[in-house]
Amino acid sequence: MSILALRNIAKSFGGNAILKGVSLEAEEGEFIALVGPSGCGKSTLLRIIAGLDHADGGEIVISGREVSSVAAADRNVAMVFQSYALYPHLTAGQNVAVPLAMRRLTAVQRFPFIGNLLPGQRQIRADIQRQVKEMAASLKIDHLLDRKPGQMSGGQRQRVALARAMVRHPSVFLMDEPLSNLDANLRVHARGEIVELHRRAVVPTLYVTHDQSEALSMADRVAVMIGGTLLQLAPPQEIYDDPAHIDVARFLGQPRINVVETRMDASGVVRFGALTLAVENSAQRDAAVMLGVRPEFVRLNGNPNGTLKARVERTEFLGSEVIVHMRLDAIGEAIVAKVTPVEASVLSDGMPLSVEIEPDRAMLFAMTGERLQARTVAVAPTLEKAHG
Amino acid sequence: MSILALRNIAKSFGGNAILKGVSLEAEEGEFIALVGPSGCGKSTLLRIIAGLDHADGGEIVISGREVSSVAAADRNVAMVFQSYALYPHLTAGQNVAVPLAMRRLTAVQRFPFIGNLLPGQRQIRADIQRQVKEMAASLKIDHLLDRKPGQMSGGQRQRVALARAMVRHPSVFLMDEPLSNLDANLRVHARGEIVELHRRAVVPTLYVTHDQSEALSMADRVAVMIGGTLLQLAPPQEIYDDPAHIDVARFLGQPRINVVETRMDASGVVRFGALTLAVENSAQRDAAVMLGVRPEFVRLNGNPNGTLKARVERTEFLGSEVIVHMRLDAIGEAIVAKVTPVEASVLSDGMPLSVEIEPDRAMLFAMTGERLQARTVAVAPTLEKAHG
Amino acid sequence: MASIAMDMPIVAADRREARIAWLLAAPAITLLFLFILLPTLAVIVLGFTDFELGYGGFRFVGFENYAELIGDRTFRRSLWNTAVYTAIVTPVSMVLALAIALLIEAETRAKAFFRTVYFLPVASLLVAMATVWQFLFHPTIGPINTFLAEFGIAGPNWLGASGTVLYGLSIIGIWQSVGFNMVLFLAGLTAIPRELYAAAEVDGARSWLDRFRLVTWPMLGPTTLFVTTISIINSVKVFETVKTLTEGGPNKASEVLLFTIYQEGFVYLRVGYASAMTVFFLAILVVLMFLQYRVLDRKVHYA
Amino acid sequence: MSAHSLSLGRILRFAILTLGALIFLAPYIFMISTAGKAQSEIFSSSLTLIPEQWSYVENFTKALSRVSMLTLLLNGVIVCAMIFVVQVVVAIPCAYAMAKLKFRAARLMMVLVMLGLLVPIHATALPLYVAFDRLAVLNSYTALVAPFSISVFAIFLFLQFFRALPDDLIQAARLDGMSEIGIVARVVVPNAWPAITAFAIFSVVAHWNDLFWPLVVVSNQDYATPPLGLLFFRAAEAGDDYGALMAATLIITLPLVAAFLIAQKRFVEGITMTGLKG
Amino acid sequence: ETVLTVHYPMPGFFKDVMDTISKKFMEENPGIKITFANPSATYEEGIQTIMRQAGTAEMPDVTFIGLNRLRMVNERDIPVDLGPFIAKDGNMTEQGFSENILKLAQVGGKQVGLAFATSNPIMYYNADLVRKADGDPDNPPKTWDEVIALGGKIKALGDGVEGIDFRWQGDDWMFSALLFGAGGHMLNEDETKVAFNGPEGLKAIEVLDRMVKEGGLPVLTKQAGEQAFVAGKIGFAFQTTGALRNTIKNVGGKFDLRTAAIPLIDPVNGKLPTGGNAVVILTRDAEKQEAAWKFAKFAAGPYGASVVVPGTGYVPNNELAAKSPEYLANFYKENPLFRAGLEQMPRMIPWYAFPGTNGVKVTQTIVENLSRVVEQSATPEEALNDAAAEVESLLPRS
Ligand SMILES: Nc1ncnc2c1ncn2[C@@H]1O[C@H](COP(=O)(O)OP(=O)(O)OP(=O)(O)O)[C@@H](O)[C@H]1O
Ligand SMILES: Nc1ncnc2c1ncn2[C@@H]1O[C@H](COP(=O)(O)OP(=O)(O)OP(=O)(O)O)[C@@H](O)[C@H]1O
Ligand SMILES: [Mg+2]
Ligand SMILES: [Mg+2]
Repeated sequence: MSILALRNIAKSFGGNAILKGVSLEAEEGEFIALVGPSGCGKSTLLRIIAGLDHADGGEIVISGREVSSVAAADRNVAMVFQSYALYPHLTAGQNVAVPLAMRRLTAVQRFPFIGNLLPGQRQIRADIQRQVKEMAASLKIDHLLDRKPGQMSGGQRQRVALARAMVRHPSVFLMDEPLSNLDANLRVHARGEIVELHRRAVVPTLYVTHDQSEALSMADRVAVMIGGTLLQLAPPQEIYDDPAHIDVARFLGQPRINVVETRMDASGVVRFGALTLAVENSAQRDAAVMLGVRPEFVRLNGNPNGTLKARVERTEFLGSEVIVHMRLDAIGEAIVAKVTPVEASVLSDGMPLSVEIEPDRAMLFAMTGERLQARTVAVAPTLEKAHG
Repeated sequence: MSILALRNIAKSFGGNAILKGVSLEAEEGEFIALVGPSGCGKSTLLRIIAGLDHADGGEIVISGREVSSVAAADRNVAMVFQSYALYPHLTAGQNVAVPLAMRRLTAVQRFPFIGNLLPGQRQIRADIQRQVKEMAASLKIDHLLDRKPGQMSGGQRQRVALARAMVRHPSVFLMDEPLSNLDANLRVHARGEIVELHRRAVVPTLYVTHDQSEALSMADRVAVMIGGTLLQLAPPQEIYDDPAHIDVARFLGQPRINVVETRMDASGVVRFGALTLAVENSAQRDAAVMLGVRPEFVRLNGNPNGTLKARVERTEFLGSEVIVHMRLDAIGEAIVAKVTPVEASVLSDGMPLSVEIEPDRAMLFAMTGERLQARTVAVAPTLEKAHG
Repeated sequence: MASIAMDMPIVAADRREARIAWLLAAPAITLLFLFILLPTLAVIVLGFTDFELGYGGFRFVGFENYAELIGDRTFRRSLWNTAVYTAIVTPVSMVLALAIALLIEAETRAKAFFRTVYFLPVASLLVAMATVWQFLFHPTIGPINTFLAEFGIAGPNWLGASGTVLYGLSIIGIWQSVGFNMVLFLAGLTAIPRELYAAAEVDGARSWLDRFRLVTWPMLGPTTLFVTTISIINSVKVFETVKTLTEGGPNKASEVLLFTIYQEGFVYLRVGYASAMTVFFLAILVVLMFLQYRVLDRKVHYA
Repeated sequence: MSAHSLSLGRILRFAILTLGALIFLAPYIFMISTAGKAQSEIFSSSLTLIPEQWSYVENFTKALSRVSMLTLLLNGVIVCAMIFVVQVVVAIPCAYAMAKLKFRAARLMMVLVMLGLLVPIHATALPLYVAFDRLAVLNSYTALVAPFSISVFAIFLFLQFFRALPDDLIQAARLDGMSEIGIVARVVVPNAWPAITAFAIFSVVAHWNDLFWPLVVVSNQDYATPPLGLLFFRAAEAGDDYGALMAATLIITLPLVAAFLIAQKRFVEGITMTGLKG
Repeated sequence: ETVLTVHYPMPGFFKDVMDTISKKFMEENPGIKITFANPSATYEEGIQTIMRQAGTAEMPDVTFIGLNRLRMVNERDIPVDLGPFIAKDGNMTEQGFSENILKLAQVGGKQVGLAFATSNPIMYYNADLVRKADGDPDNPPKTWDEVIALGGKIKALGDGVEGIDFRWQGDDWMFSALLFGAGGHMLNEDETKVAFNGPEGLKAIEVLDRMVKEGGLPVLTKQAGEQAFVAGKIGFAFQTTGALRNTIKNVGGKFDLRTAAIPLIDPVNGKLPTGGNAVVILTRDAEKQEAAWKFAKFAAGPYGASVVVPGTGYVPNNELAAKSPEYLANFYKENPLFRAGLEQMPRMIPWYAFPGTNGVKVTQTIVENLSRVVEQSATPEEALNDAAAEVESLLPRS
C-alpha cells in the first residue's frame, strides 16, 4: 500500500502552468529524491502536499486518506522550508521543541504559568528537552540552542530548521533543500543522520535537492521533474544509466552528458566515430537523432589521429578528477571528458588528440527527447591508449 | 599591489571569538574562494569587508586605502548575501537596477517625477535597462524581471541577488554562497558567467562556497578558514594535493580523506601496510602521527590476502563513481575508496578484500594537525590487481 | 464532471479556512455589531425623526432634517473648517512624526528620553492641556506672543481672531498627533529587516535619503497607510480643543463638524437633526476613506 | 574627514531633536511651573517660570484632598486594564483572520472597521446610554468598559502589521501542529510586539484620559475615573483654580508617563524577520 | 431615612458650598441623607445629564439648573411644580423669599425652582490703571460714555494694556445687560416678534461698537479676557459678580481691584438680567419631594446664601440673608467689593429665555452677530438686523 500518493496534481500561478499533472506514489518508508531545474515547481509541489497551497486539480492521498480537504496542521507532515521559516522570536532550542510541545502537551498544559503547575507536564517537558538535545547533538547544533535565529549563520539556521522537522514522527517527511548551506563534511554527516532517521522512522520522505550526489546516494528512487511533469521516477542507478529522456540525462550527471546530433539511416543504424549503434523497431528511421555519452565514458587518446579528432580547449581541476573540455575537429561540437588528475597531467590547452567512446555506454535519443533503445553493433579497432 | 588586503581581522560576538586575526591579500583580478565549516565566520568576514559589521580589530585595505572608517556605501564593494536580501517591494528587474541607478543617476535624477524631467537621465535609464536585461539573460532570469521576490522560487531569488551584484563595476566582489540553491546545470552555467565576468572586470573576488568543486574549479587561490583562522591560502591543486594541515585535508575532498593513526619510529620512519614513509628533520620522532590517504588513491584488490585486509561495509552510488566503505581488519578503522561503477560492480556488502595505497599519495600529519613532509621510501610488492 | 469532482476538496478546504476565520472574527463581529453598528443604525433612524432630548416621544419626519441640512450655513461652514483643519494637521503631523521617529532611531543616546518627550502630548489630558495652550496663546500676556515681541513681531490673536483661530487650533492638533504618529512609525520601523539596509548600503545608497527612499519608505508602506487613515480620521474628529478653547467661535470661525453635531445634539438638544448631520458626515467620510484606502492600498507592499 | 562630517551630522541631529523636544515640552513646562504657583501669581504681565513663592505643597495637597485621588487612580487602572485586555483578545484574532486567512467577509469587515473608526462616540452615546439603562448596568465597570471592548483601531492597526508577517512563518507553524489560535498566540503575537505595545499605549492613554463616556454612564462617584476628578478644579464660568488643576493633571498624567517609559523599551527590541531567507 | 441624590454643575465652584450646606442640612434634619451624584462641568453638561437621565433610575432627586435654561427644562416637563409646596407653606415672604425672588425661577407663572445662586453684571476695574490714565478710582465712571473715554485713555498707555473687557461671548447675558439697561426687551409681549432690534437694541449694540472703536476693547476669548484683566493688563472688565471671589484670588496683590455698578444706558428704567441657577426638584416620589423641598428651601435660604455669597461673589437671593447680621450684614461691611452686586439687586429681572425648541440656538445667533461687531466685520445696524432676522426665523411659528 502506498503511504503517499499524488494523482495528477496541477497548479498554475496567474496563467502560468507550473505543475501539469504530477503523479507519484511512495511506499512505506520509501525515500524519494525530487530533482529538477530551479523554478520547475518542486517547492510548490511540497507545499501542496503539506496543505500550504491548494492544487488546482488532482488528489493527494496520505496513509490511504484523501487529504485535499484536510488542514495542513492535521495532515501530520513535517517539512523543512527552503527559506527555513524559523520563528524569529524563539531560540533554536525552542524552535525545535515547538512541534513536540504541540503534539505532546495539551492546550492547557501549554498555557503559560498555569500549564507549568499541571501534573504530568513536567515529565513530558523534560522528555521534550531530552529529545531536542539529542536531535541537536546529532546535527551538531547543541551549542546553539540558546541563540535566536538572528544570531546564527546560514548553515546553522538551516540545521535548526532540519532539526525541527526531524524531531517529529510525522506521516510524511518533506524536505526542501535542507542541506544546501552546509559544507561538504557536514552535509555528508547530516545526510547520514537523515538516512538513519528515515530508516528508523519508516516514513515516506520526499527530498528536494540540487545536489546530485545527495539525490543519487540517499534515495530509493529519484524523481526528475522538468517543465511541470515528472519525466522519470526510478532508482538512482537506473535513472543515471538508463535515462528515459534526454532532459533527464542532461539534468543528472556532472559534468553534463555530451550530446551530438547525428543521423539514423533508413535501416535504423547510427554511426559515430568508431561506434555503430542499431535501433530496432524504431518509428524514426532516416531521421536526425541525438547521441549522448557521459564524460566519464569519453576516453582520451594521445594519438591525434583517431577516428574522432579533437583539440583540448581547457581543463578544470576538481580535486580527485579533472574535466577536459575539447572540441571535435570534424563537427565543431564541444565534448567533455572526465579523467583522473594523472591522466590530465600530460594535457595542455590547444593540444590535439583523439577521443574514443566506451562501447555500450552511448545512448540514443529521438529529437523529441525520448530515449531510443540501441545496441552496439560494432566498434572499430582503436589505436593504443596514450596512458595507462 | 594588492587590491584587497585584510590584516589581522578579529571579531567576537558576545565573548565568542569568531574571527581570530584573519589576514589575506588579493591581487588585482584574483579570484579567491573562501571555504570553511558552517558557522566558522565566512559571512561575518564578508560583512566586515563590506563595512556592514565592524571588526573588533584589524585593518582592511581596498585599492590602497584603509577603509575601516569608510561607510559601506563608499567602499564600492558588490555583495551577494547568503540570505539574498532582495528588496521585497521591488520587482526582480528593479532589484537588479538599484545599484546602477544609485551610482549612475544623481540624487536629483533619481527623484520621483522631477527626476524624470531632467535631461540626460532618460539616456542613462535606458542604458541601465539594457544592462539589467543583459545581466538577467546571462543568468536566465530574463522572464522573471517583472516578478517580485515573493513570487519567485528560491533559486530564482538567488539568481536575482547574484545579478544585482554582478551588474555593477565594484572594486571588490563578495559573494556568499551565491549558487547554493541552483541545480547542477544552472550552477555550472552561472559559474561560467561569474568567471567570465570576473575575467572581464579584473576585480578581486572573495567567493564563499560550500561546493568544493566550485571552489577548486573557479578560484585562483582557495582560502580555508577553520576555527576562526585561515589555515591555508593556496592555489586549488596545491591545497588539495599538498594540504598544510589535517583539517584542510579533511575539509576538502569528497569523500573525506582517510586518516589513520599510526606511529613514527625513532628514526623518523612510518610504516603502514605496504608503505614506508620517511620524515626528515622532524621534531617529532617516536611519536603518534596521522597518515592520510584520499579515497581515490585507495585501490581495491580482490585478493583478500594483501597487506591491508579489509571488508566491504557498504557502497554508495554517485552516478559516475561509487564510494566503497570498508573496515580494516587489523585496526578496525573505517577506510573509504572511490572507484568507478565498473570496478564496484563486483563488490558486495561484507565481502573481504585487500586495499592498497598509491605510493607517493599518502600524507603525514603531526597529532597537532600540522603537515609533516614525508618521502616514500619503499613499497612492498603488491599482489596483482583484481580489475582493469 | 471530473473537474468538478476535483474542485470539491479545494472548496471544502477553503470553506474550512473560512470557517476558522469566521470563528476568530466572531467575537469582534459580535461586538462590532453591538457597539458600533446597532447604535449607528439607531442614529440613522433618529436622523429621520424630530427627536429632542428630554421629550418622551418623537415623530418621523422623513428627509426633513436632511433638507434643512442642505441649507444650513453653520454645517457648511463647519465642513469647510474641518477640511482646512484636516488639510493642515494631517500632512504636517505625519511628516514631523516620521522625521522625529527617524531622527530618534538614528540617535544613539537619550532615545528613551526623546521618545517620551515627543509622546507626552499624546498622554496629556486635553481638557487640562487646553487651558495651558490657551495661556500660551494669550494675545497679550501669553508666552508665545511675548517671545515674538522680543523680535519685534506683533503676535496674532491666536484663538481670538477668526482669521487665525484655525491655525492656532491646528498647532495644538499637530502638537497632539505628532507623538501619536511617531509611536506608530517607531513600531513600523522595527519591523524592517536590517539586512535590507545592508543591501542598500552595498548597492551604493550612500546618503541617508537614498536608504530612506530605497528601503524605509516602501517598507513603511503599511504603517504609512495606516497613519494616514488614522490621522485624517482623528483630524476630522477634532472636538475637545474647540469645545474647551473657542466654542466654535469667533463667529463660527472654528466651528468644526463634531462640535456642530455636539452643539445641535447636546446643547440645542435637537438629537434628530444632529443625527442626520452625523449620518451625512459619516457617509461622506466612509466614501472618502474607502476610496483613499483602495487607491493607496494597491501601492503598498505587504510582506 | 568622513568621521568628522559624521559627528557634525550627529550634532545637528541632536540639536534638532533637542530643540523640538523643548517646543513639545513647553506646555508641560508651563504646567509644572503653574502647579507650583499661588493663584495670584499665575496670571501676570511678566513671564516667570520659577514661582516666586513655592506653592507646590499647597496645590498638590489641594489636588489630593479635594477628591479621593486614590479611588480615581484605582478605577482608572481597573478600567484601562479591562478595556485593554478585552480589546486585544478580541481584535488580534480578528485582524489575523482578515490578514492571513481566506476570508470572504474580510472586505465587508474592512468597511465596518472604517465605519467604526469614523463613528464618534458622541454620536452613538445616546442609543448606548438608553440600552445600558434598560439593562440596568449604568454605574458599573461594565458600563465603562463594554463600548470599548471592540476597538476597530486595534483591528486596523494589527491588520496592517500582520499583513507584513511572512506567510512561510505561519505555514511552518501550521505544520508544527499549531491551531490557528495557537498561531496567533505563539507566532503572531510575539512577532507583533511593537504593534501591540503601540496599541497598548494608545488604548491606555485614550481611556485613562477619557472624560466623555465616564461622564455619561457614571453618576456614582465610586466609579469615577481620573479625569472626572479634574472637574472639581474647574469652574468654567468663573475661572478655574489653575494651580490645583495643574497639580491634579500632573498627578493623573504621571502614571501614563511611567507606563510609557516602560513600554517604549519594546520598540528597541523590535523583531526583525531574521529566521527567513529571501 | 430619606436619601436625596443631589446633582450640581461646576464643582470647582460649588463643591465646597454644597458640602457645607449639605452638612449643615443633615445636622438639622437627621432623617434626611444627602448624597451627591457626579457633578457636571458646566450648566450645559448638567442639563444634558438631566435630560438623558430623566425618567431613568439614574435621575437625581435634586439638581441645579441655569436660570436661562429653566424654560427649556420646563417645556420638557422635567421639574416638579413647586407651587403646591409654596401654597402649603404659605409664608414664603417671611422665610425671605420675596415675590421678586420667586419670580426669577418661574416659567410662565409656574414655579419650577428656587433661585439658589444669583448674580448680576457689574463693573470690575483696575484702579492703578485708572489712576495712570488720569481717572479717579474713587469715583468710577457712571455712564458708558465715561467708561469708553477712560478705556480709550487706558489703552493709550501702551505696553499691551487694553481698555475694556466686556464678556460678550458664550451667551446673550451681557448683551441683555446692555439691552435691559436701555430698557429694551428681547421679544414683544406675546413672544411672537423680535423686539431687540428697536432703538434700545441699537443703542446697546452701538455701545459695544464704540467700546471696540474708542474704548480699547480687544477681541479676546472669555478666558483670555479674564486672564488679561487679572494680570493687570485691562482697565475695565464687565462680567458677572459671580466671578468676584475668583478674581480677587487671581489678582492677589498685583493691583488695586475695585468694583462698581455697571452703567445703564437708561439709568432710570434700566434693568439687569439675573444670572446663576435655581435648585430644581426632579423626584416624583412624594416622600422624597417633601425632603427635597426642605433641602431646596435650606439651600436657597439665608444659610445657603451666607455660604454661597462669600465663597463666590453671587448676590444673596434671600432677603433675610442680606440684611440679617446673623448672616451677611457684617460680611458686606467688611468686603466692599461685594457691594456692587448687592446694590444692583433691585434692578434684577429674569434672564430672558426664548420660547420654542430653538431657544438656545437663538442666544448663539445673537452672540455670533455680536462677534461680527467686535471683530468689526459688520456695522452695528447690519449685525443687529441680521440677528433679528435670524432669530425671527428661529422662533416658533404659531
Ligand atoms: N549576532 C550574533 N550574535 C551571536 N553570534 C553570532 C551572531 N551572528 C553570527 N554569530 C555566530 O558567528 C559565527 C559565524 O557566523 P557566520 O554567519 O559568519 O558563519 P558562516 O561561516 O557564514 O556560516 P555558514 O556557512 O553556515 O553560513 C556563527 O557561529 C554564528 O552563530
Ligand atoms: N506567488 C507566485 N506567483 C507567481 N509565480 C510564482 C509564485 N510562486 C512561485 N511562482 C513560480 O512558480 C515556479 C515554481 O516555483 P517553486 O518555488 O516551486 O520552484 P522550485 O522548483 O522550488 O525552484 P528552486 O529550486 O529554485 O527552489 C517558479 O517559476 C516561480 O517563479
Ligand atoms: Mg524551491
Ligand atoms: Mg554564512
